[in-house]
Amino acid sequence: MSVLIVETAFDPEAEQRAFTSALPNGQAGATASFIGTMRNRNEGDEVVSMTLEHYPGMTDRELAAIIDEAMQRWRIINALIVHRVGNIQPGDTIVLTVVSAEHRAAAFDACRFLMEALKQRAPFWKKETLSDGSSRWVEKNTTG
Amino acid sequence: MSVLIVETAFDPEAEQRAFTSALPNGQAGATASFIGTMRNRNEGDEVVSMTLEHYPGMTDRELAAIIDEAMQRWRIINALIVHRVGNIQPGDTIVLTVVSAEHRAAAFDACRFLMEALKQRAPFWKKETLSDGSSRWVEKNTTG
Amino acid sequence: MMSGIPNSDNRMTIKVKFFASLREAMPQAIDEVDGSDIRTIADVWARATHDSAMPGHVLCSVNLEHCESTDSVTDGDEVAFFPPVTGG
Amino acid sequence: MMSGIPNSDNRMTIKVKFFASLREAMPQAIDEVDGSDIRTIADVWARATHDSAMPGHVLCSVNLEHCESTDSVTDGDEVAFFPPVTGG
Repeated sequence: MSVLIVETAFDPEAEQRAFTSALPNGQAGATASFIGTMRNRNEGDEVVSMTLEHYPGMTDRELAAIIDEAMQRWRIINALIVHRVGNIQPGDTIVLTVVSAEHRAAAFDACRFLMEALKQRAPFWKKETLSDGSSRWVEKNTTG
Repeated sequence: MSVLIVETAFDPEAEQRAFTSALPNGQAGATASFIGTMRNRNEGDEVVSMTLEHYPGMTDRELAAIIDEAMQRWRIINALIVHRVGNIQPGDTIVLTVVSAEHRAAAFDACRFLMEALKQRAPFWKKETLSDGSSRWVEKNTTG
Repeated sequence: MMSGIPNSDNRMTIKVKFFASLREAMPQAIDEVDGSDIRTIADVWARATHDSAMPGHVLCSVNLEHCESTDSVTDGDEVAFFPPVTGG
Repeated sequence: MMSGIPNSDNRMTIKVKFFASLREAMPQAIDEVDGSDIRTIADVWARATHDSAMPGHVLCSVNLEHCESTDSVTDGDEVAFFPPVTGG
């Protein structure tokens, strides 16, 4: 399992390929992934950029605990979470979660669990800058 | 939406990137994907290769109908299905499904729907060759 | 199903395909069946297999769409028979 | 929580962090609080905010793990306060 917190733009497909390439060949039958991307609109307003603040130390620990929980709840081979922090532009990848398993149900369930748990528990906070120059903290994640 | 039936090995991350790169920038907040990979074991036996037969004409049509249904049931931006046919080796990608949406629930739900519907309805048949040289048709897909 | 113009003697020609284990189980390849007493998918099966019973697990399609064995056929239709699908 | 050895007068020093909108709302930066009457996370909040009430939506952690405001603290602990998380 791995957790990466990155401060610059990352290529989700490259990370995903690095992850699947490192799996033992022929064991995984199923890989489910999720890519969260910054949108240029939120709650009806045009968003021109965003700052993602986090709690260094706690973030890594919380994401690792979430993967641990997934590995206990489902029969999975490996899992990856990559999360961006810092200044972000629309279209940039915010988060990538990938889970490989022998069978698809575990991969799908665990991948979704990683995202829902991350959204509920991992200490990240988004501040949006709007097209009129104002900025605001995003108050709450939507339920998935 | 697109459907691809391919007769040679394909790179799922490259296809996924081509798909997401073609999306209107800043609109999609969520991309869920699934990669199905050939395993080297099935039902306790070592599998050395596989032939994937399909029904040309019907396959494309059925996969397009499955995507249509997903686009009606969920608020999604675009969807992709790539499926391999012909001779396959362990570790090769069999199937890729990708769905992009504004929000994650639709992307997750629709991506999983594509796979379950494909496994239930799309006219593909797997014949495995085992390590002792014998071959057998896979009789039934597992429920997801 | 495509609507065909029936011949004066109601003879129909139906294209037939078998896939996977069903194709391999056929004693010889068969591309079409014809006759004046073909009404349903099940009739096509019977004609193509010398009146053998259609096993319960066999699936069928007509003109590239899934169908039931009781569905009727029309001259020129393409009918396929296959085992449970195992893609993905 | 780490178990610290209490000072003879039960004084504790607690590292404090505020994040996101809570950090911005603080009139001045604060890194730690100390005193002999600190028992719980809520006491740390009160000490750091000049006895303001802790809003219901505020979340907290102690030593990098989520906790409740009623949880107790030990000398040397790191306590953080933050609004609902919005990652992903």
